[in-house]
Amino acid sequence: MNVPFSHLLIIAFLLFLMGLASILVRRNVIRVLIGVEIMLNAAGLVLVGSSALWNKVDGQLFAVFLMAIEAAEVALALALVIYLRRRKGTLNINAFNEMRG
Amino acid sequence: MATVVFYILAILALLGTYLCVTRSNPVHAILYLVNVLFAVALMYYLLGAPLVAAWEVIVYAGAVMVLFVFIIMMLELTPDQEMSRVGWLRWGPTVLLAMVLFCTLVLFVAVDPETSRVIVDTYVAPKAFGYALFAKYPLAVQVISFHLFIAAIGAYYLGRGGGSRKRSREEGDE
Amino acid sequence: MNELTFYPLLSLLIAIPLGGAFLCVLSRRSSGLCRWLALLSSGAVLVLAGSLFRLPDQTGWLLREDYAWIDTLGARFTLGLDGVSLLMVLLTALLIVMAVLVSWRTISEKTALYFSLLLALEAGLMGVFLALDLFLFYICWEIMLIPAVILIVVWGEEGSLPAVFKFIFFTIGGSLLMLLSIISLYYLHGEQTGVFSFSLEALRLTKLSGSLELWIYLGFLLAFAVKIPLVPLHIWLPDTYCKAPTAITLLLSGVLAKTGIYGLYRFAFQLCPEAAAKSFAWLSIVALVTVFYAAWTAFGQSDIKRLLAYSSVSHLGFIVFGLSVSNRTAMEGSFLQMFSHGITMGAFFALTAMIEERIGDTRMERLGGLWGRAPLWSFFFLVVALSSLGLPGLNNFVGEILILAGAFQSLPWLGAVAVPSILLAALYILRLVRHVLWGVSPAGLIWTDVGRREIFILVPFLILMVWVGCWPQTFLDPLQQVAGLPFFEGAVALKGGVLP
Amino acid sequence: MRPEFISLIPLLPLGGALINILFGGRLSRRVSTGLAVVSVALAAFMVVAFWSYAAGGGTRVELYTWIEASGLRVPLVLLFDSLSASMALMVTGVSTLIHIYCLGYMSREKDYVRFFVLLNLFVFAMLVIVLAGDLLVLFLGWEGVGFCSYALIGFWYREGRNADAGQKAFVMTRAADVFLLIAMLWLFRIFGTFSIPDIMARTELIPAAAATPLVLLLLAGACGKSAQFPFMSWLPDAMAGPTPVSALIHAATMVTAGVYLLCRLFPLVMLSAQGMAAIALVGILTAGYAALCALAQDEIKRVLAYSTMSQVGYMFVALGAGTLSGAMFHLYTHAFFKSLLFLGAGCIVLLGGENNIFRMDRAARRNPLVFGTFLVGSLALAGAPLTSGFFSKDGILTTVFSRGSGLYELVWVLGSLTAFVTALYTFRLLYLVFGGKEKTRGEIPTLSFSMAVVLPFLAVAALFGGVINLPAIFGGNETLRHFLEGPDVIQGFVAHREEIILTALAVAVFAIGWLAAYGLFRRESALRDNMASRFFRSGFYIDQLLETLFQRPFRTLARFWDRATERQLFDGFFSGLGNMTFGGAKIVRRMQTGRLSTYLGSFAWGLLFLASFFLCCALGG
Repeated sequence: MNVPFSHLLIIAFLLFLMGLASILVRRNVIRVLIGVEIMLNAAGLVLVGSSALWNKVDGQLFAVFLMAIEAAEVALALALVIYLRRRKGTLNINAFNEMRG
Repeated sequence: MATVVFYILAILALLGTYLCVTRSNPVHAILYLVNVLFAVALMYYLLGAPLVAAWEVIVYAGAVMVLFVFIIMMLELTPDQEMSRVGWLRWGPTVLLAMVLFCTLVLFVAVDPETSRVIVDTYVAPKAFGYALFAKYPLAVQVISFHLFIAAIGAYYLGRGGGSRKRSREEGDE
Repeated sequence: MNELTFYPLLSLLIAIPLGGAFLCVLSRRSSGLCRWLALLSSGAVLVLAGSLFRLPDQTGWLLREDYAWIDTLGARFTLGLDGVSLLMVLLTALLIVMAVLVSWRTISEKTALYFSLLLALEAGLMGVFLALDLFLFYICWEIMLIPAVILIVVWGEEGSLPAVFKFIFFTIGGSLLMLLSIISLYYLHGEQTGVFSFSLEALRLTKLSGSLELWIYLGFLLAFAVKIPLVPLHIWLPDTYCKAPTAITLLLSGVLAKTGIYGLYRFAFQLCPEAAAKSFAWLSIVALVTVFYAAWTAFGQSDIKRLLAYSSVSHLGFIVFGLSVSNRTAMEGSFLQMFSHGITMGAFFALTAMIEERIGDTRMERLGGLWGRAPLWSFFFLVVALSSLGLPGLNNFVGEILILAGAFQSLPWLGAVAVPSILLAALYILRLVRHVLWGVSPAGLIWTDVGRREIFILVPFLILMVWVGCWPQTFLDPLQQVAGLPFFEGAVALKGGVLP
Repeated sequence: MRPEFISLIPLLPLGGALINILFGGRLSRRVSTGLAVVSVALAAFMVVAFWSYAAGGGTRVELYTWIEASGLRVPLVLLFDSLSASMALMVTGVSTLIHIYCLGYMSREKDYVRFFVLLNLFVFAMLVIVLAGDLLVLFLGWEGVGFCSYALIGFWYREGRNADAGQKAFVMTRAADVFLLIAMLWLFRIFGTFSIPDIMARTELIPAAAATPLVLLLLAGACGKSAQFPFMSWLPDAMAGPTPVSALIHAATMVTAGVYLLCRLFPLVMLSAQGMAAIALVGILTAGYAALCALAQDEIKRVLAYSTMSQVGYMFVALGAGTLSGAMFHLYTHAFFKSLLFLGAGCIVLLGGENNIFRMDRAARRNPLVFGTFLVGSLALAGAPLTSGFFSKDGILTTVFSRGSGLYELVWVLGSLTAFVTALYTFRLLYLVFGGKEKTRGEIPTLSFSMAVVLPFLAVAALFGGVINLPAIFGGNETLRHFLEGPDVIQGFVAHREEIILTALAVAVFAIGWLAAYGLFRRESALRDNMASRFFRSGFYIDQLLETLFQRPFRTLARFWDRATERQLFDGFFSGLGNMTFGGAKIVRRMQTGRLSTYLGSFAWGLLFLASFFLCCALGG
């Protein structure tokens, strides 16, 4: 395989960017969560890539940690989505403003 | 050969992500995302991380995405058409951020010779991976497992309707 | 040292009220039991404090205790008793007993909490007056605040919250500055010697550059000036005094204000002697402004509590004046005056509490002609008023004359300026007496003379007033050799010379 | 007897007061009042018994150390010398008589315990002043009499006016005490002690520049208690108290405390010629002022009050002229005839049913005892030849004349004029009280025995009191002067012929005064209200002046401090701070929309900011 690390960075960057756009632009909670998933994947890609670049196992380990934490997050987040949907009957994130100052 | 496959996968991933973000139907979006995840998993494999790749497929594509689909189906989400009404305040940072990040990236790539180094073929055997995981980061493993445990309890509590009891009480108060 | 030092008497002074507070909480079911528990434990402290009366030895300390505490910080549990702290400890013990008696009947809700907080307050006060370790001192200083605030908020008059906010704002603001000073001293000392310690004796040896010493001194000074309080830091005081339950006002004015003066002398002056000596001129002027301004403002009040609050400020300013003229006589006068002022104000607020108990109000226009209604009560009131305006033969005169005589030795002009304060005191006190005792009672005033419990409160005050007024030696002798005073001898350089 | 027992002289009245405070309510009226009288009488007896101790330099008795701090020691020390012994004898003697008088006067009063307690306390405090061997001990008595007079003037406290009068007396004397205290502290600074004998023995330590201010400060202090200019206006108001109180406090004893103080410190006073001139000036101004005011009063007690002020002014003149014995002589004679006059006035008011001399019933003239004794007192006051007042007043004027210099000549002229006015107002009082028509009124109350019995004693003293210091031209040998051994400074010498002329002049002044009064006041109709009489009656509007100059601004400022500085400035400043915080919070809380998208957006903005910052850093570096 003959891929410069910079290319990998660019790919991860583009993924991250699209995830970010999804978060900022979408109002549906599910879509926001999907954006988060994409961003996390971009991060994982860089981690694994750097692990390969420097020939160290740590990057991969962190990618796994990332995955585990992310799984936990999704579990909780989706449970919350159900809960919120039940409460407000909508998934529009702007409907949830109980924390208004 | 591997290089070509890698680039194809990269393009697939980017394309899939773009479609995932832009499609208005959430089910479609999820399906595109599954594609992306597969592509990324293969990229992991090519980068010498077979174990991570396997888990990517199992955990992400297998578990998380199924969960998403399940939720979307359960809540009967309809396609949303709110993309057009998005103001600059929300697009603005995205675009600007993209530009700044891009500049940073370019600068980084230009300045640091390390980035232009080619990724050589590496391979981390599952055994070595496991040794490293449990010998070097035992505390992190502990913490993360605890984290998962608590998340499970939380999800159980919320899913069982712990919140709804509270809600009914609040309504009763009103 | 004698055999008594074998027992940890000073720690007991702190431990007994704490134990009493704990027992009060345990027996919260029976409010009567709580009252008696509070009375017993505070009485035990009083007996213990009285038994500490003796003459100082060569070191100036009557008693000293030192235990290991938090080694990693270098903080130790060091307590020391010298003549000044002896008077303050005695005063605290006495006034807490009086506060318990004063609130015997007025507190009917949450009795256990009330009395245990009162005892906790006593423990904090004892700690402040005994601590020789700055860490311990600071802890006690803050602990003292918590029961006081809760007592005011829960049992105070309606609308006490803004007053309490003011109180907290000022006090915390001041004590944070003090904390800053303490910490910087701690670090400087640690850097210089390699030994990190909060001990007063150790920190006194810290070498400080002039401006640094001044800043550290200012931190202490502000904290204590708020507590005393000196004008213009007194804004929290009138409202707090008015809204607090009267038993607490008694303590606020009788003891809590003294913690400021005590801290000034024990910590601020001794830790930063040079800065203190430099500040004396300003401090004495501020103190005099306090004396006159507060007395004058007191004259314009129509509420007894408010009037007494300002009067207290005025008298406290006079005590600070005595400390800041850098003369040994005046200083001993100040220490004695701290004690006398506590007695007078304690008695005054005890009498005010009786007014409040009877008519639920302390406005002067609600009163009048009480001599005809309640001669005994009026007699006590008159004597306390006379003591407050400095009639010779009663307690306040002795301290005042010592302060004035000392002030005349070192700063004659300032001393002469201070003298008219006796006239101002007479003005507002006589106005108070005129409105309360003389004239005709307003229609519908129902008033019963003092009962047995109230006589039991007032008679000790009366005895002490005459005692201090006629035989002040009992209280002056322990002050003859006060610990850690040598720096003052150098500061009295202005001695000699005559007015032109 | 051991000299320590001298302390019993003040302690006896104190003991009487304490017993009455503690048990007065439980004892029967007879026992409790008897105790009060007996304790004072015993004190008088003790003075006589200890008389021999006063000889020579006197006896100094130290009871115990009152205050001892570093650099200051105040023993409770009594000084029993000729000056204090004679003064103590006068105080206790007159007080005993007045106490006896009070038995009758207060026989209807329910609150008699308080009255006698205060009376006893007053005698105690007065004796402390007299016997004090230390300035602080003197101050103890000084403030003590101040308090007692406050409480006694306002004895009938239900009347707001009385309470106010007491308060006024206390406050004005205390204002003067400020100066006294400063003087005392100054002396302490110089000598390192408050002891009177020690200070008097070493007056040369006082720097020349300090002498005059010190004397002036002492003078101001003395003026307060003695009701001299400018602290005089409390005395007429003080007549609100019971009449025997006026007799005791405001005639015989307390108002003379200022004179006594200056006598006690006379060696010090002598150091400053300017100071003495000031004393004489203050004395003569007050004497003249008060005599003029007495001319227009319409209450018998106020006439007597102003006359007291005037006579005390004479004592100040005597001190200013440098004759201690003259001042003390006049002090004693004045004590006799003025207490007689006040006690007589008490009887007259009781018989006449009214304090106002125009409206009162003239029933008193049918009571020969009251009439005769009051006449004797008035004659002594007016300076009728051969009465005690004649000798003492004439002695003072002669001494003043002998000083010779310009200022003292002026004082002498004014003094003689004042003597004329004194005779004038005294006879005015006599004519108005005993002359004129008698209104028929029902039953006239009878005087109780204890009231009547003291009058003759005092009358005898007032009439023949002159013998204690009879001048040489009348065949006397100035006993009092020799007894006091005072350091008199009579510089000039009065020739025998001049002295006779002066005496004759004094007689003439008295006679002219009488004749003028006869012409003016024999008929009531001669007394019409005009501007001058209003001016005099109001005491030259001094009260209004004080009100405008001091009291009103003081009250206004007190209110200003309370309302403006306290509540608006200080409180306003801090509530302003609070409001600012709240206002700021109101603005800032709008940022918390509660919407996730806002948070995410701001998160992105933050990220943007950080990233651009680092980018710039990287580009710059």
